[in-house]
Amino acid sequence: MDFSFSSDQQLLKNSARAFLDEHVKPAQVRLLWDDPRGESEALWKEMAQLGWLGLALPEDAGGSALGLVETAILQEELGRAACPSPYLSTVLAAMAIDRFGSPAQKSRWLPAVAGGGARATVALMERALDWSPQSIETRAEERGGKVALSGVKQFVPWAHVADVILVPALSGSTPAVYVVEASAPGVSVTPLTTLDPGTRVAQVTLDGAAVAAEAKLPADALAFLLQRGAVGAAAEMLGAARRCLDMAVEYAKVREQFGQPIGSFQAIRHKCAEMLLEVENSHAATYYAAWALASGAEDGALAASVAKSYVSDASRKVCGDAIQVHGGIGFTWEYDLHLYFKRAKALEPLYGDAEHHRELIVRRVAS
Amino acid sequence: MDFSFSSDQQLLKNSARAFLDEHVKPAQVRLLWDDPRGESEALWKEMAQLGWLGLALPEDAGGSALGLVETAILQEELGRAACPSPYLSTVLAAMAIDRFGSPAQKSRWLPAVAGGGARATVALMERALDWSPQSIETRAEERGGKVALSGVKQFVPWAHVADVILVPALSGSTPAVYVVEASAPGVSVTPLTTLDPGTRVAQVTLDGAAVAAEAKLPADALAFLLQRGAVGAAAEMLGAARRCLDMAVEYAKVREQFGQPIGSFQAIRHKCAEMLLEVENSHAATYYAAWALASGAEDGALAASVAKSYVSDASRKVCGDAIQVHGGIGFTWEYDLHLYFKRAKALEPLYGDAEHHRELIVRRVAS
Amino acid sequence: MDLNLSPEDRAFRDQARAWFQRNVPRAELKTLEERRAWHRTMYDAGYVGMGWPTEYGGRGATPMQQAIAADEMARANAPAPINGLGVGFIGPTIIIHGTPEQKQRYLRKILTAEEMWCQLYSEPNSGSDLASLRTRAEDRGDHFLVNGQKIWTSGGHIADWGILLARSDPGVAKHKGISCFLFDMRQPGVEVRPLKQITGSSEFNEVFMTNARAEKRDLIGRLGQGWEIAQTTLGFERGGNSMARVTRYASAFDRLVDAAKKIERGGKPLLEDPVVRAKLGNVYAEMEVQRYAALRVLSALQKGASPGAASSITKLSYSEFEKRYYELCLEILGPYGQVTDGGLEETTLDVDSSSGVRSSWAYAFLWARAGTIYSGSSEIQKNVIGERVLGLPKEIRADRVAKA
Amino acid sequence: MDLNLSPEDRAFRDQARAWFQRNVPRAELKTLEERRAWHRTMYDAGYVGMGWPTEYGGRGATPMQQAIAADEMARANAPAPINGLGVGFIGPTIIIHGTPEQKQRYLRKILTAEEMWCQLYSEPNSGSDLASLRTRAEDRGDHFLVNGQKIWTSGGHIADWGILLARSDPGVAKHKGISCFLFDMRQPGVEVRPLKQITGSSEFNEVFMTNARAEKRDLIGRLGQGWEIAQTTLGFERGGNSMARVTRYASAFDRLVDAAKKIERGGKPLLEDPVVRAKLGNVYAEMEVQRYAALRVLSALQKGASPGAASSITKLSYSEFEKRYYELCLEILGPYGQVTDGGLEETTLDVDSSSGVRSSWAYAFLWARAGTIYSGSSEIQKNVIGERVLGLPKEIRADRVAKA
Repeated sequence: MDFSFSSDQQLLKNSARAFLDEHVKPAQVRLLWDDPRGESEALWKEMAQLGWLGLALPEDAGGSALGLVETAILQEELGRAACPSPYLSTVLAAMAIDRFGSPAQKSRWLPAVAGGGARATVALMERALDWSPQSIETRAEERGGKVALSGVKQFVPWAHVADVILVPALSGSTPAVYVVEASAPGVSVTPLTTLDPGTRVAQVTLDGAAVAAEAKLPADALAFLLQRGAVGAAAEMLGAARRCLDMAVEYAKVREQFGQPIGSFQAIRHKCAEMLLEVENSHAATYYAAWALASGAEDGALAASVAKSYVSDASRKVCGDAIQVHGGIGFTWEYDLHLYFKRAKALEPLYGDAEHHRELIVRRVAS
Repeated sequence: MDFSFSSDQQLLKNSARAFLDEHVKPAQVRLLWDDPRGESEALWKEMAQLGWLGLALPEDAGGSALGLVETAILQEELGRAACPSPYLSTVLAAMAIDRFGSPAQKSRWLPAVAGGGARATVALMERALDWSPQSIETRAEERGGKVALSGVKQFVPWAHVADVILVPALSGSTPAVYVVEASAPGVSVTPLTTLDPGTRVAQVTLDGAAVAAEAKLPADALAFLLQRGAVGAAAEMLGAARRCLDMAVEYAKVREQFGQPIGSFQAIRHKCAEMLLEVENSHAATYYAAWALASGAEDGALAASVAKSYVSDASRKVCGDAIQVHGGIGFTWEYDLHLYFKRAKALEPLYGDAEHHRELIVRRVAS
Repeated sequence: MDLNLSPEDRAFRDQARAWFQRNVPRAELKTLEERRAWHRTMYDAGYVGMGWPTEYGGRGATPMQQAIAADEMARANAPAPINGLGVGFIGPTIIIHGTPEQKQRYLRKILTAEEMWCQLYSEPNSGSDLASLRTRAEDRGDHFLVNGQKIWTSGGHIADWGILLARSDPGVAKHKGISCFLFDMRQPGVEVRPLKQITGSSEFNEVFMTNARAEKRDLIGRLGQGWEIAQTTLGFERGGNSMARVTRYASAFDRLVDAAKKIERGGKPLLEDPVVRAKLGNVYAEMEVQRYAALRVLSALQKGASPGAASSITKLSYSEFEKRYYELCLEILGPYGQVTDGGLEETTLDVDSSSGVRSSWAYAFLWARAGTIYSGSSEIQKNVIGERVLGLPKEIRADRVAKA
Repeated sequence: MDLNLSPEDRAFRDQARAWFQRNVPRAELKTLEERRAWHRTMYDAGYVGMGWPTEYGGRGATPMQQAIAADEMARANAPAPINGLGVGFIGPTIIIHGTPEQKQRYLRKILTAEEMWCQLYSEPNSGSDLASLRTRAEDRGDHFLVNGQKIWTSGGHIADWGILLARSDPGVAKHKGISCFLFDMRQPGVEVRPLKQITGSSEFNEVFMTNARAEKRDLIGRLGQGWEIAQTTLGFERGGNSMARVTRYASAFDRLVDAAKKIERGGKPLLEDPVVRAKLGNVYAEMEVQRYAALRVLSALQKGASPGAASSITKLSYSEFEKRYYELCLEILGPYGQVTDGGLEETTLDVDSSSGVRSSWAYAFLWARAGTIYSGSSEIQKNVIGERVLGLPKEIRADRVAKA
């Protein structure tokens, strides 16, 4: 039993940290916030070259065949950098295609994702504030060998830059996940402006959008996407929270009031101690879940729900407390703290909110 | 608009405080904890003589015709003393008889209550953890001019010393509140041992217990009892919390660690400040509700639910934090803090728990 | 104890309600001139500077009347008067501490908003520890030469005048060497830069003073009395915001309920979801308690009590509540609560948030983070409550130890 | 990162599970002798003092194996071994700091529970500030004369020996003048009184020492080294309780779910009430996180890391969780959760609560209040975390200021 990272995992973490510290400084994040597209093509290509996009994809698709722990390590670092990027949604969709897709789907999409030639996303929500398969209203109708999709998906991450969108829909009363090319006729994407300009979301309207009948994944892909999306989001929130904690502690060491560093006041030091506790627990929750899903442990799905619900609350608290520790400066746009605060907040309602995951937990443990 | 007590009200408060400080010291409370009956006949008689039992009853019944604010003032002081007494349940039942009862019922019970000759209680719960009229299962069946009650009431406060019990029951599908003499055949009372030996509760079994057909109050009495019970409980919890706060603050002033009074450490002073905030807010909530119900303000029922749900949470926090401020000594039986901690806790689930009152609030404000 | 309004107050409320219903501007006020005009309309009707003594242009209204007017303003969703700091505390400071000439010169134009005012207290390095401020005011005979930097200056960009705290004597203990000035913002040497907040908007400014002047005649009180003046609890505008604040929360609650009716979960409106209901019930209870507590404070003010250190309880209570409140709103609304543009009509906030700005739930959520920091952070309030209300012993602090 | 048990550990777990299933006493152990016999049975099977070096009668087991054994013990609802303090930290203290004679004399009888031990550290006036203790040990040639009072002495009434901290030199700085002794509890001059807690039970004692003796040969370490010895993190019994604690929480959770199936609200079992479900989901998540965090700590211990100040995070985390946990249980169970006698069979706890005592929900709820106080209160833990883990500057404290 070993809860620590292997040397390879630690190396991956260190190199990701070094790369992002150099190339995704807060100033770059701010440029991307103002960018209409919201992400950088150059950065995406670099991620591909670093092997990040194919990290968990098979070697024959140009990937490294690593697992969810490694992906979570990268996601934590991306969260720590508040890096605006469709990384999470793309990797998630690709993992689902890898797991559930046909050989044709895999060869169509996996090398493209691993090589940086394609971005992807998943459309888990509709108008209802719900992530259950029962809430799917989008219809899939057979029309002469093709399938026409009609419905509206809400809050789809990075849909405006996606080449492919995984769309849950009902054929009759049977749910499945359709692999929709974003360029297909009948697909339109309306970006929304939200709290965190580093996490873009959009409304995706499917107006008889045509996909090949075989371009679908089985309904099992739904739970797969929600669980792995939950862990990915938890990892990003963890990264954001750890960054906020680090900033708060550093500030508390140097900022003086009443003739002493504010970190020597119990109100501040105890708050920082509580923040550390939440961050360390979030670390345990996130990586336990990543490991459990990756290794097929029987409590993988449970752990994913635990991680998402716990880290949502913990990261909101930690990032918010970091503002309080900073006082006024933490409330300014120029200071970087809000980049991470907003990132953590933006991920709270994606891939199932805490309430939804708590209900999933109870279904598993209290039947 | 005047939120402060009138001089009469202040006088009542002061004299109640003085009386209880003298006659219901913690040592007396502890004696009553060990007493099988759990309350003192002598104390009850003194309360009658002080006019406490008839405080809100009409003058022709030997009462003072004062209102719910005055009753709440006394209840706060009783909570502050952790006084073991069927005061709340008795006064509550008497107020319902006064409001809804027939002349015969009033003359049978009100002078007896005011004079200290009768104790009363209300049986709001059955096996279900619910206070809605919908949850009543006890049946009232006509049998030759009489009514026979059958059912089991749970957690009835002070039922083992009550002379009369108000029992909600269904006649067909119509609820009413029956006025049951505890000595009637078919009524049996089984005391329970619980967390707070100062708040006795019992199971009341009605096995065809016979009451006169006219010995009932209309169904409206149910909401009346729940609302006024909620405010009374809030007042007691407020008193307990205020006592815990006072003890914590006094202790923090004198207890030294690391060469300084612990109240000079931010961890302790800030905790005390938060406790004061909760106590002051609880005061506002309790007395607003008492006034609103007494004066027939349109938000009386709402305010009662606000008070019970808010003060439940606040008093639990305050009393618990007081233990933490005290450290080890606060965890000992000999130190008096737990008398108040347990009193507040015992009242949480009586007269509707916080969850129930929150649902009542939403029904009123978000239709 | 009687929480009914007196007949006079009820009459006043009806009158105010009717007036605001009739007069509240239909269209959004865009320019400073439009806002100034609305301020002037309210002033003429007697709803600005209500607590000021009549001799200085006020109406000597009771705290209750002030609270009622502010509450009716919130109820009508009326734009706030401008020059709030001027009317709320700078004018009263001049009335209490100012010379006859200062009163003559400044007071009326504060009330009419003919001259706009800002507060020059906070500095980048003196947040909670305001007395450590470093802006200098050197005596140059007929004037003081002012050099330094201020921050969190609300309305600095539109201000004609500011009330300034500056260090006039660096040689004495830190609280003793501070003086208070009325300061011309329209002079060379004063540069005002907008300070953008995490909300994306810029309600505040930074103010840079380089060889600027404060005139001798504009010194308030005595030299070195600045700290004492800044600490005075000022007496005229007290009840004001207490009830109005809760009215604004209640208005947001109504919008929240509307949204909860329109958004579905599990095939039913959120409003029918018991978990959402439990949250709504909880937050509504907390909100009502803020209202009751406000009434209680108002009642004490009405009787002439000085709020003193107990106002720290109020500040702590509402600012911490407000933070929880909008967190909960966003929790209930999920991603709908985070949309700032392009979202569904029915899920936007679109009422005055507590900052008085029409905006989104996300804005209100972010803005609420400021409440526990400005005007004395929650930590400072708890210190004050512990020391001055509960009488707990003073903490051992470096600046006190050093002094001793 | 690999959280699977190694094949050896899995084999050990299966073996332990089988052993406890076979051997756990069917009836409740009532007398000390019955508990001692059960302790001895476990010791003979190798489940007591597992981490002790083999040369002293242990089996040199890894932290993981210790955790597994404790976990299986919790799973089987087995009574805890007695002499926990002796085995857990007094024995190890003797192993590290003791003389050969002390080891020879005391160690084996600790393991076998032939001699019972208690800890004589806390005093009424030295809670968090242990170093301020006042019990005196005066040098009288061949022995020390001991006078003073101790409190929170777990098992004091059945102890044959105690490990004692006492001030042997009142003339030096407070941390320097403390020495550590092995102390005979069965001598004249030692009076043990039960200390009743708010739970109603008396797990602890007060110990009064009047002209009692500590022999010179029973001094541990050097004179004046007592504080250092008491601060040492001891090395043999580390992983022990980490997983077992969560297993006990989980067992209480199962009972909670059972009760929630049987109690109804609104015509349905509580378990179908979405508000209850949300609470259950929340607390289960927190409980699981305690488990993951325990595994992480265990993994570090397994690699030979010293827990050091980071163990403050663990203590803070589980003790605060436990308090919230049983509060929530009582919130869900309402009045059913408060019954200590005469309640419904199906709504009582009746499993080992975290204190290891079979009891009611109310008992577990009350007992949980102790967790954030004993062994360093939550406030002390946060200080340690802030200073030693996060590297925040030391607080300005009276005893430090006085020294400087």
